[in-house]
Amino acid sequence: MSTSLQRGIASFVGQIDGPIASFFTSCVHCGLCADSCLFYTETQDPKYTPIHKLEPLRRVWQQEYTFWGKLMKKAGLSKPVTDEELAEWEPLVYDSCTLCGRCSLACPVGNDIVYMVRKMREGMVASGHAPEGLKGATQRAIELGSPMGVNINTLRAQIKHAEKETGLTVPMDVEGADYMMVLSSAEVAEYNDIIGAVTRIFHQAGVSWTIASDGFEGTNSGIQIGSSDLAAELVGRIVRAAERLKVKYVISPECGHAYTALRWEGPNLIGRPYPFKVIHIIELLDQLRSEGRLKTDSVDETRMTFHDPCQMVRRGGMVEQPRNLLHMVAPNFVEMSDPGLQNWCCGGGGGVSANERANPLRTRAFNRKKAQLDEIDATTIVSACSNCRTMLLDGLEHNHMPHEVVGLTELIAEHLADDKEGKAP
Amino acid sequence: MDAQELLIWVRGAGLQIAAAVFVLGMSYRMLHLLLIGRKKSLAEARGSEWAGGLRTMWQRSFVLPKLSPRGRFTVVAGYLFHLGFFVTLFFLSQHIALFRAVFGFGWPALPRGVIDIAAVLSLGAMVALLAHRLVDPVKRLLSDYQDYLTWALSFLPLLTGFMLLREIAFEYVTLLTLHIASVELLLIAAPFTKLAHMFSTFISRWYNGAVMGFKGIRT
Amino acid sequence: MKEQETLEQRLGEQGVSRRAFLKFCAALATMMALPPSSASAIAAALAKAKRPSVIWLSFQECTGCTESLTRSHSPTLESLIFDMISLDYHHTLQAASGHAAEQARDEAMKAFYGKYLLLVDGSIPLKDGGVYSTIAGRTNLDMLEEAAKGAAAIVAVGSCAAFGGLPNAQPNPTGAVAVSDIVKDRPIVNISGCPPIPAVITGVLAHYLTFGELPALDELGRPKAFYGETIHDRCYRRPFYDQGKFAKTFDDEGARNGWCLYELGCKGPTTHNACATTKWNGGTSFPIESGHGCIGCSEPKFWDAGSFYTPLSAPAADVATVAQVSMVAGAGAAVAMGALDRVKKQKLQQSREKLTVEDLKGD
Amino acid sequence: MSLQDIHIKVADAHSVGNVEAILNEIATRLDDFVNTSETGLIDLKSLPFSTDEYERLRAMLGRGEVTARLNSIGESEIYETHFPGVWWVTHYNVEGDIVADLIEIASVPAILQSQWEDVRTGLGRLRQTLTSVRGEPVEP
Repeated sequence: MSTSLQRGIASFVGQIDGPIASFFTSCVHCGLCADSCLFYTETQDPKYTPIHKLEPLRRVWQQEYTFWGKLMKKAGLSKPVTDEELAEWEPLVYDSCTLCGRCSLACPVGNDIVYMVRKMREGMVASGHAPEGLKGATQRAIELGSPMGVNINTLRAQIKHAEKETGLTVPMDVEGADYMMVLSSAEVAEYNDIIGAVTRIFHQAGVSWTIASDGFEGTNSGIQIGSSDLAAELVGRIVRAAERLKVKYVISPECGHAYTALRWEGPNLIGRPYPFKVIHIIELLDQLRSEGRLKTDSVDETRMTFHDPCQMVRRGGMVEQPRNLLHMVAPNFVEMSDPGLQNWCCGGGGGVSANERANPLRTRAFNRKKAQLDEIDATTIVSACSNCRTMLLDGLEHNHMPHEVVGLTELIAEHLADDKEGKAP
Repeated sequence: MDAQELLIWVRGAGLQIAAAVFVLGMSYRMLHLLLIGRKKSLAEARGSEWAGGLRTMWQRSFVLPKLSPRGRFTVVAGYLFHLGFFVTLFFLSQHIALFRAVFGFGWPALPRGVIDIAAVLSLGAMVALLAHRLVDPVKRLLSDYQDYLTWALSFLPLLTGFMLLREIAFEYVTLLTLHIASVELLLIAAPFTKLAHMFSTFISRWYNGAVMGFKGIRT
Repeated sequence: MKEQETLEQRLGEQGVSRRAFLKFCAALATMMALPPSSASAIAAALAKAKRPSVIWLSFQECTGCTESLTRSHSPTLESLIFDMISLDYHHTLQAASGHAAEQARDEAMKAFYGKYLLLVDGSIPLKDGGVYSTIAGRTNLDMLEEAAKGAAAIVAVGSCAAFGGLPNAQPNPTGAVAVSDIVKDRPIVNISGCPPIPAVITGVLAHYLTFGELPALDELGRPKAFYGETIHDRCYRRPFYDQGKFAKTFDDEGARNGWCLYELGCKGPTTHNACATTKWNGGTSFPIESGHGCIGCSEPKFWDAGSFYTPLSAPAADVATVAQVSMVAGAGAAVAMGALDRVKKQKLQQSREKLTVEDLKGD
Repeated sequence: MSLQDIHIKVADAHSVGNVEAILNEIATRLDDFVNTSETGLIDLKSLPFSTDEYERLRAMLGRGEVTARLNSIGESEIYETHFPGVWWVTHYNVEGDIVADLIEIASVPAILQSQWEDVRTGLGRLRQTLTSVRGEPVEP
C-alpha cells in the first residue's frame, strides 16, 4: 500500500479530535495569528496566515464532524478535498511552518494552531504530499540511523577525540547508569565539542551516566514529517536502549524536536509510559546548579544574548533554566526583544531545515531574527538547540553578520570550576 | 397577522423555538466537542492540565501579544465590539428584566448613559471591523460567507436595540418585534455557525492551556 | 320616532347660548384632537348637522363598554353628543323590552335603511353555528349580518367588537371573532379598549356628526386622532424610561418616586390609546398615574400577550422549561454522536495500515 | 396603618421638556400677532405634562390685569397672563372637569366677545322686555 489521497483523508478523519474540532469551531477568522508567524511578518503574504495553512483539514472536519457539514456532504453539496489541493497546500504546511507554536499563544480564542499543523502533517504524508528533502531525511533516519547519515562509527571517533581532549572516559553502554545521554545528529557530526563538555560537567557533578551504542540519536524526522509510525520507530530505538541499560533517566540533547519527540510524544508514539524519566540537558544542568553540583570559576565578558529554541522554551516550558545558567558565566548577558515564550523561531525548525525547497523562504524569514539582533549589540548568540545553531550560522553568513554562535552546554563547560580532580581545559 | 400578533409570536412561540434550537444545538455541539475526546497523554506530566486549562480560559482574554498596527486594530475594535455587546446585553435594565423572568434572578443595571456609549462604540467597532475585513488581505483571504453572515446576525440586534431605545425610524411595536426577531435569528444560527465560538472559545482555551499546563509551561 | 332636526334648533330650544355652543365646540376640538382653531368650523358644521339614527347591538360582552359610556353621564359634552343621536335600539338602555324592543330595531332599520349608524359591542361567536350567544333566538352572527346591510357605517365599540377581546383569547372556546372578521363591505371604526375611553366614543360620533364621515383610521381601523400615538409616547413618566429608571416592585423606592413601570409589565410602549392625555374619570388620572402599568387593552390579542406583569422585554411564554428540555435532548444527541464518532475512529484505526519508509519512496 | 404612613412623593419630575417648547411656541405666535394681527391657539390638553411642569408653566406665564369668569355649561376661567395678548383659557364642565385648556393669542379671546347670534337674540329679548314694560305689541 502506498500513499494516496484516500489514505490521507482517512488520516485526517482519524487525527481530528476534541481539541481540533473545538479549534475549528472557535476560529472567527480574525487574522491575528498572521502577526505571530514570521513567515507572514517577513513576506506580508496572506497565504502564510497560520490558520489558512489548515484549510483542507478544516474542510474534512466540517464534512465529517459537523451537523450541517455531514448533511451537505450527504446532499453532495460540499467540496471534497482533492489531491491537487493537498499538493497546493504542501508548501504551506511544511515550508512555511516550523511548528514554533507562536500562533498558539496569540490566538484570542485559544486555538492551538501548531497542534493542528502537526496532526495535519500526518494526513499530508499519508497522502504522499511531503517535501522530498524531508522524505529523504526521514528515510535516512530509518535506514541509516540518522538523517545526516552519521552512524556509530562516527560517534566512536568523536568519543575517542573527546576522551583524548578531556582525559576522561566517556561511558558507553554502561548498564545501571543513572542517566543515558542522547545526542542529535548535528552534535555528532558538527558540534561534537558537546561530548567533551558533558563528560567534564558530569564528571565534576558526579553524575552516573552513559551513552548507548544502539540509541544515541535523538533527532526525530518522523515527528517533523508528521508520521507517528515512523516517529515511533525512531523513538523506539532510544526506549529499547534505555530499557536494556536500565537507566533511570534519558537526557534529551540540545535539539528542540528531539526533546518534543522524546519527552512529550514518545510514550504516546510507542503506546505506553516509559519506565524512565526524560530530562533535557539544560534542565539537568540547571538542576545540578541549584544543587550546588555545577560550579563555574570564570566568566565571559563578551556581550551575549540567548536565542530561545521554540521546542525547548515555548513548547517545552524551560524559560528560566537557560537564563539561570547563562547568568553564571555571562555578566554582559542581554535579552533580545520578545524573549522567552514570545521568541521568534530561527526559521528552520519543524523540518524546514531539511527541506531544500524552503531555503529561499527560510532566508527571508531569518530577517526577523536579524532585526532582533540588530536592536542589540550582542556579539555572541547562545542557544541550546543544534538545529537553531545551524540555522543561525546560515542566516548570519547570508547576511554577513559577525556574530558568534555557541551552545549553552559548551559555554558552561568552558567555565567549569576545577574544584575536583577533573583536568582544567 | 397584525403587528401585535407578530410581537406576541416573537415574544412567545418564536422565542421558544429560538431558545430550543439554541440550547439544543449548543449543548449538543459543546458536549460533542468534549466527547470526540482526545487521547490521554502517556508522557509524564510536569504540571497540571487543569491549572493550565483554567488559567488560559481566563487569561487569554487579557493577554495581548505584541502586534502590528493591523493586529492592534483588530484587537481594539474586537474588544470594543465584544465589550459593548456584553455591556448592553447584560447590563441594560430591560435585559436584566428578561433574565430575571427566565432564570429567576437578576442583578443591578448600569445607567442608560453607559449603555448608550457601549452600544455606540460596539456598533462603530463592528462597522470598522467589517470594513477592515473587506480591505485587509489576510482577513479577506480567510473570510467566507459565514463571516459576513455572522457579522450581520450580530450587528442587527445591536442596531435594532439601539433604534428601539430611541424609537428611530419605526414604531416601538415594530422595532421591538424586529429586535427580538433579530436576536432569535442570532440564537438559531449560533449553534451552526462560528457564532458557536461564544462557548467553544472556552473549550479551545482549555485544551490549549491544558497542553501547556501539562508541560508545565507558565504562559 | 322623532324627525331629524339640526343641533342649532335643538340647542335653541334648550336655551343654550352661542357662546356656550362655542365653548362646546372648543371642547370638541380638544376631544377629537383637532387643531383648536377648527372650533369655528366645527361650530358651523354642527349647526347644520342632522340627528342620525343609531342602532346599538350588544353581543358577547360584559356591558363594560356601555358602563364606560354611561358612567360619564352628566349634562356635559358626552351627553350633549348623545342628545344629538337618536338611539333607536340598545337593549340594555332602552325602556322597551321583548318583542317591542326587537320591533323598534326592525322599524329603525327600515326607516333609515342605508343611513343609520350601527354600534356594536361584544364579539361574535361562530363555533357550533353561533349558539353560544343568541338574542331572541337569533344568533349574533345572523343579527349582525342583517343590521350591517343597511348601516351607513359601523362603530365597533370596545376590544371585543374591534378585535375579539376576551372571548377570543386562547383557547377561544366559542370561536369568537371581531365585527371586521364578518362584515367586509361597510366602513368600520374600531374603538378598542377594555373598556374604551368614553370621550373617544363620543368624539367619533361628534366627528361623524360634524363632517358626515368617519375620521381618519389607522391600519387597525382605529381613529388616528386617539390611537395615533402610544401611551408611552404621551406618558408623563417617559423621562424615567429614557433615563433607565424603573420601579422593580409596586412598593419600592422607584415606585414611590413615580419611576417608569416598564419592568412591572407596563405595555404602554406597544399600546395605542389616548389615556395619557384624555385620562379617565372626568380627567382625574389614568392607570399609570395611579401606579399600575398599562395592560395594553386597546391592542389586538392583549390577553394572549403573556402576563400583565411580564415586562415587554421578557418572554410571553415559558422559555425556561423549553430550554431545560432542549438541553437534555442536546446532551443526549451529543452522547449518541460522540459514540458514533468513536466507532468511526476505531474502524479507521483498525483498517489503518502503518506508514513505512517504503511508502515515502513509493510515489 | 393609616394613609399617612404610606410615604408617597412625586420625584422632581425630570422634565418631559415641553415647558420650553410651549414658551417658544407662544413667542412665535405672539410675534405673528404683533406683525400680522393673526391670532393663535394652543391646545394644552394634547401635550403631556407632569403636574410639576404644568405648574411651572403657569408660574412662568403669571397673571396679568384681566380675569374673566364665564358661566356656560360649566365654568370657564379666562385670564390674561403676565404677557399682554397671551390669554389662558380653561373650560370646565358642570362637574368641574377641565374640558378644554387653551392658550390664546389675541387682544380679546374669541369666547369673551359677544356673539352676533346672541346679540340678535338678546335684542329680541330686550324688545320683548320693553314691550312688556310699555304694554305694546312687539314688532315682528
